[in-house]
Amino acid sequence: MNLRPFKRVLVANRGEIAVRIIRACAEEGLETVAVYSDVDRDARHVRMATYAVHIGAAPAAESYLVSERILQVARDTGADAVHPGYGFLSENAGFAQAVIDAGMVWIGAPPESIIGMGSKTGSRQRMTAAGVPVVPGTVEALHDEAEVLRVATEIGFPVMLKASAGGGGKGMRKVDNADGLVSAFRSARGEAKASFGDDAVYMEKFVVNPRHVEIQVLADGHGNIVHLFERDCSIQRRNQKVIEECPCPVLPEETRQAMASVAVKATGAVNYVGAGTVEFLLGGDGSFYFLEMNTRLQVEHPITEAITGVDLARAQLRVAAGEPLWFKQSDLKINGHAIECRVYAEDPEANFAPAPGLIQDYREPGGPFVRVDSGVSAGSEVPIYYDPMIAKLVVWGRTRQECIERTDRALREYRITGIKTSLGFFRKVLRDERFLAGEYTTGFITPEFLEDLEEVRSDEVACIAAAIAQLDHDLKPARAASSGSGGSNWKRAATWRSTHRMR
Amino acid sequence: MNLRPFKRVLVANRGEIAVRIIRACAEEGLETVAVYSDVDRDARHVRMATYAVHIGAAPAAESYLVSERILQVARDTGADAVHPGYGFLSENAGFAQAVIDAGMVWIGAPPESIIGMGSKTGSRQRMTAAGVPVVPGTVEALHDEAEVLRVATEIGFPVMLKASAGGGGKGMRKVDNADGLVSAFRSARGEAKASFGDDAVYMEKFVVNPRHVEIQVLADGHGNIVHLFERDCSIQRRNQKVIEECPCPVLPEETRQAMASVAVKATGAVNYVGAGTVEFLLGGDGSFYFLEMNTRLQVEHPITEAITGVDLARAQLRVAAGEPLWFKQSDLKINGHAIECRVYAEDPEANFAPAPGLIQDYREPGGPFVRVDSGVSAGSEVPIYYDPMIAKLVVWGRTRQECIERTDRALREYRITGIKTSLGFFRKVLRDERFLAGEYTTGFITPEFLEDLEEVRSDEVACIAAAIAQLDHDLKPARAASSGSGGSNWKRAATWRSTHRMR
Amino acid sequence: MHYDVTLDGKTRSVEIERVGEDYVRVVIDDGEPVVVERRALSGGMSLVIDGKSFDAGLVKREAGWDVSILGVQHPVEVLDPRKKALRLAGGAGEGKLKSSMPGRVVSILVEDGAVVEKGQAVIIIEAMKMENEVKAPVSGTVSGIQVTPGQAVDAGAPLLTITAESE
Amino acid sequence: MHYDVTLDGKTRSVEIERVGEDYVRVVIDDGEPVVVERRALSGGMSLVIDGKSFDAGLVKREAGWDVSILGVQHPVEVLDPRKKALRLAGGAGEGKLKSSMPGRVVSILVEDGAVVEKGQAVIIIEAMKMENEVKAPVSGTVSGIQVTPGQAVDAGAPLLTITAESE
Repeated sequence: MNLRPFKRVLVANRGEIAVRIIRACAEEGLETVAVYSDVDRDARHVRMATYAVHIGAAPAAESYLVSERILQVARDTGADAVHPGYGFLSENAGFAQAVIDAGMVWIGAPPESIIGMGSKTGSRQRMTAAGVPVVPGTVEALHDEAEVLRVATEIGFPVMLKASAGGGGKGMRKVDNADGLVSAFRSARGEAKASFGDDAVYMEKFVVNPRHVEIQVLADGHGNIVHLFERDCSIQRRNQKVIEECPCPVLPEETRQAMASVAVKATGAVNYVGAGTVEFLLGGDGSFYFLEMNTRLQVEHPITEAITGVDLARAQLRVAAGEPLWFKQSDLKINGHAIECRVYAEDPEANFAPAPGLIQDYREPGGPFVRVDSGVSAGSEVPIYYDPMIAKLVVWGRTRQECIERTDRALREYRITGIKTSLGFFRKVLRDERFLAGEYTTGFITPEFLEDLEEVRSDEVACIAAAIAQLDHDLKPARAASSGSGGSNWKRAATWRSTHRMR
Repeated sequence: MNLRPFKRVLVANRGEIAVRIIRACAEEGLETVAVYSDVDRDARHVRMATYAVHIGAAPAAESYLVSERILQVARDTGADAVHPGYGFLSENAGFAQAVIDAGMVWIGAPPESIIGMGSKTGSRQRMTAAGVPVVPGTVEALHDEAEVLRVATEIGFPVMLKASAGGGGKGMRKVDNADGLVSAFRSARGEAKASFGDDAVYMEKFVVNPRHVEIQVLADGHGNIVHLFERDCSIQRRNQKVIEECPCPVLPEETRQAMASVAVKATGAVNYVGAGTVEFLLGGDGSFYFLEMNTRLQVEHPITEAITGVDLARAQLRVAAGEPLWFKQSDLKINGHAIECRVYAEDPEANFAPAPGLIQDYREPGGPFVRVDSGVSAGSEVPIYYDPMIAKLVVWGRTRQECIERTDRALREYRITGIKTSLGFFRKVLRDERFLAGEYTTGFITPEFLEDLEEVRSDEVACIAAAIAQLDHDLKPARAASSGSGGSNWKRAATWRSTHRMR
Repeated sequence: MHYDVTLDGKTRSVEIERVGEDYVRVVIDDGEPVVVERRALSGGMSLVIDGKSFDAGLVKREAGWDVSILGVQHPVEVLDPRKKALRLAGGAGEGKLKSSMPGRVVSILVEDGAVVEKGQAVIIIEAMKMENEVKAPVSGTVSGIQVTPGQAVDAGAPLLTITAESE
Repeated sequence: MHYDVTLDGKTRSVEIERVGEDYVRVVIDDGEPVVVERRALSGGMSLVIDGKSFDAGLVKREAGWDVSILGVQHPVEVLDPRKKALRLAGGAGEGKLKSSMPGRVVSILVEDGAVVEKGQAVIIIEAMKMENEVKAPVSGTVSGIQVTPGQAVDAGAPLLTITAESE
């Protein structure tokens, strides 16, 4: 274990993923260096690491994104490896290269792989060349109406017109058939020109009722690549995943195999090393298309760990140390079912508005097959500067049904007070018929769905509790000396009442 | 799920096992009734259950053991099933029968099975008749010296002489060969007479360097019996298990199969229904002998859940509801390795003296494949009236090595303050060479082993922390206005120091 | 003691008194009285109501309590007679709109005197890298805008006032 | 400030002063001074000592602090100059033996005036269904037995006094 080329890992991240990596390092017998911004001095990753160094002000641009500062800390503390986690510098090829140039081990994808998968256009071309299916369409701008008609006929309706310089839905048109195509092309061009000063528009096939399904891959530097099956991440809000599960409840085995082998092919095409994720759109008709590759550990990696037993963070450490994979594809089997709920400091009833603040009470659920990865505890301040995800609830079951029942049980045990969170929202999802049937798409969360959480609330009890809390607050000095008859007599009377009036 | 013959389960227990059962019921969609003594009103099982009823004074004999009171509560609350957990009334055939007679479902072994396995002599005879190997020897008292010599020659030395009325080592003699046998028999008889007024002495084979290995079984009422492999529970203190693991690190596959098939045979011999455990002594020579059957859920059941994926508490609920087993023996495989550490409120350095009291801070470890089953939280008072076990840390790994590394990591994260616990002791066990090699017996914990935990302590840091705490305590009013130069300058200076003086 | 307790727009009239150290008698909307056993615990309280057990997390807010039960939060407003009188005197129809989160004002979508519909976005605040619309809680007329674009605001900072239409 | 800090029989002489809101300067046994950054947190403190991070749980005891680090408890005795003077004046060799747990006295194994060896069992207390021997912490002479068999005792209740042999 200690023949490793490194023994002290700088973790260039914060929150639950920094805690996750520190745990993996501790299990591998490695020391860790935590870095922290002004607002994170008391954070859990700082307290859990072997070393801790302050790196700057609260805004990420002045701390967690300052690659030079982080590299300097690595040098000063004698760290001989850097793990970037996800987000921040994890897909920054320049930082990866700088770590390597400084003579340290980069626990992530090789810089070339990051670059190869970095741009949407570039990766699309590279994947097409490698025979990986991408969403059919053009990459270059469409020249004229004749070309538009030709391409649309080629790829088949419905299609989507998109502004090349675009974003935010501007210059975007869904077209269902040839009739409206030319006028849609003209208006998309006009809007693109008005919005971005550039009228370039391209066309993609519109994937109907898509699901977001991704394949976890793991590659060593010795030519071995395995996949660890898929994750379904279709339950999204603001295009961000909130609940993931694996296996995907509707994926036929042959599609799984086809998707996985495409993912392995894509991984090999960029000489990948380490843990990575190949994302696909899965159409309602069973067709699937490459979206992008995330060249890092994914937020939702724990559900894959739950069904395969492979500790992906430890695997990253071993592969980065040059070890060949210690298992083969045929050793891996899908064992049961797993669900992750990403717990955000946000208000689902206010369209998921972030809700940073002070966590007053914090109690995680426990018991069989329940895992929580978190970066907070009671008394933690959730800062406004970073992603509002504070914890991940990961639950395993022998079957999907068992897993759902257990996840709901765990959610009921979870207590986070002081800030608003998505816990109640998850409880509502777990009762939704579409979710229970496994029949959902990326459009699952609608404004109506969010309207309120009444069905999982306990309104009357909450009102009683609030009234009692207010009474105790108002009468605080009189707490002990109470009105009415003696405590013990009342106790007996009330116990009797309780027993006999129970419904 | 709701076609069950019951929908509201009274949990006749407290602490972590009551919490465990309430969780299983919640996942199965069942309501629960918690019962509590005077000192348990604020306990976790009371807060987690659907209903909660006070049953008496703190001593168990006045609350958790008062079967009439518990039955009355079940009737009053409309409970239609009773789960006894372990300990207390769990192996009380009279209580089981009373529950059944009251028209409720007893979630435990049938009264006949409890009786059949209840007495040491009776179960030994029954098992011998069923062809199950028991420790060779006599059950009846030995009459004379000739018989003693004959029996000893039959079963082979070393042998153990035991007082029939005995206990506590009185009238007990280990004899290595024929030379000392007659004199040992005489002195054992004399001591037995003196101690118990009864000179009856019987003889058993002395199992050399034994391990305690047990087989988990599960039987439905439809003739299906499966085993869920073994657990090694040899790490004991005061004849009580403290660390268990599965699979047993030294058990050959053919012995496992033989032991398991004997366990299934024993289970069938008493018409068993539900989850049970057949305990064996495993000799250093690979021989094994039936010890007893525990006709209830075992404390250490979670490690079996971890390697099989079967939720044993939910299985109990289903089997009690009359459902046939939903899997076959061939569906079960040993997946990885699991270790349980029983966290006791006790002082290992004072020969495991109980250490009840107020838990001030309580933080459980988390992350991959770490499970904690507990009945306490910060602010809980561990009462003096009951078993001092407050929690169980259950860790899974793909291999034994990975499991040990992860268990140590989890122990390092675990914080319990205010009372003494066995956490530090576990950390020492996990570093012990005999444990790491898997080569240990029930004699693992010696007085020398316990002498001190220096190797896992952080003495200098603890002294610094205590001195600072004392300083802050002594200077409390002056906390903000501190001596020396301004905070921010010092902050910078110290950060610089930290960075440059690091070893 | 009497409180008006409001949750999700529904107000309950609660009559409540202590009847022993651990016991409280509660009457809701003139219904049957219920004796509740409650134990104050760190971060909340354990309640046994008519035999049923509930574990509630509690956080004091300006206007009441956030109550967490079974993973779900309930923002409950509690008004005692004195506060109720004050509120009535202050004009029931006027509401100060406050920022629900710390952040930075991106833009103000209305002007003084504008008439807005309930649910209409009036201000955009950026926090945690996302733009969030602050919506009018009632229909009415905007006045007293207290922030400017680019300004940093704390949670609870007053933004503007909306005076409800008279009914 | 100066403290005598004792753990596992080993006493360290600690010179300590605040040098900023979050910083403390510590000198142990006349060694090199170390600046420690410490943050008081719920239930304990986070320390950075020479770049190394430690998370310590802390509980105040009569004679010092229980410090929990990495799952292991360290019962640390802290004496300031005043307490130290008092203790010296009180006779270093006299120790009141206290019950370490709440329970019931089963039997008293020694009499007033008995000479006992360090580690010898002097009283048996039952707690949690188990009998536990209370052992003499030093060799010496027994006096002032304050309990009787059958009596219930709290943790910390004085049991008897052992006056150490003069060296």
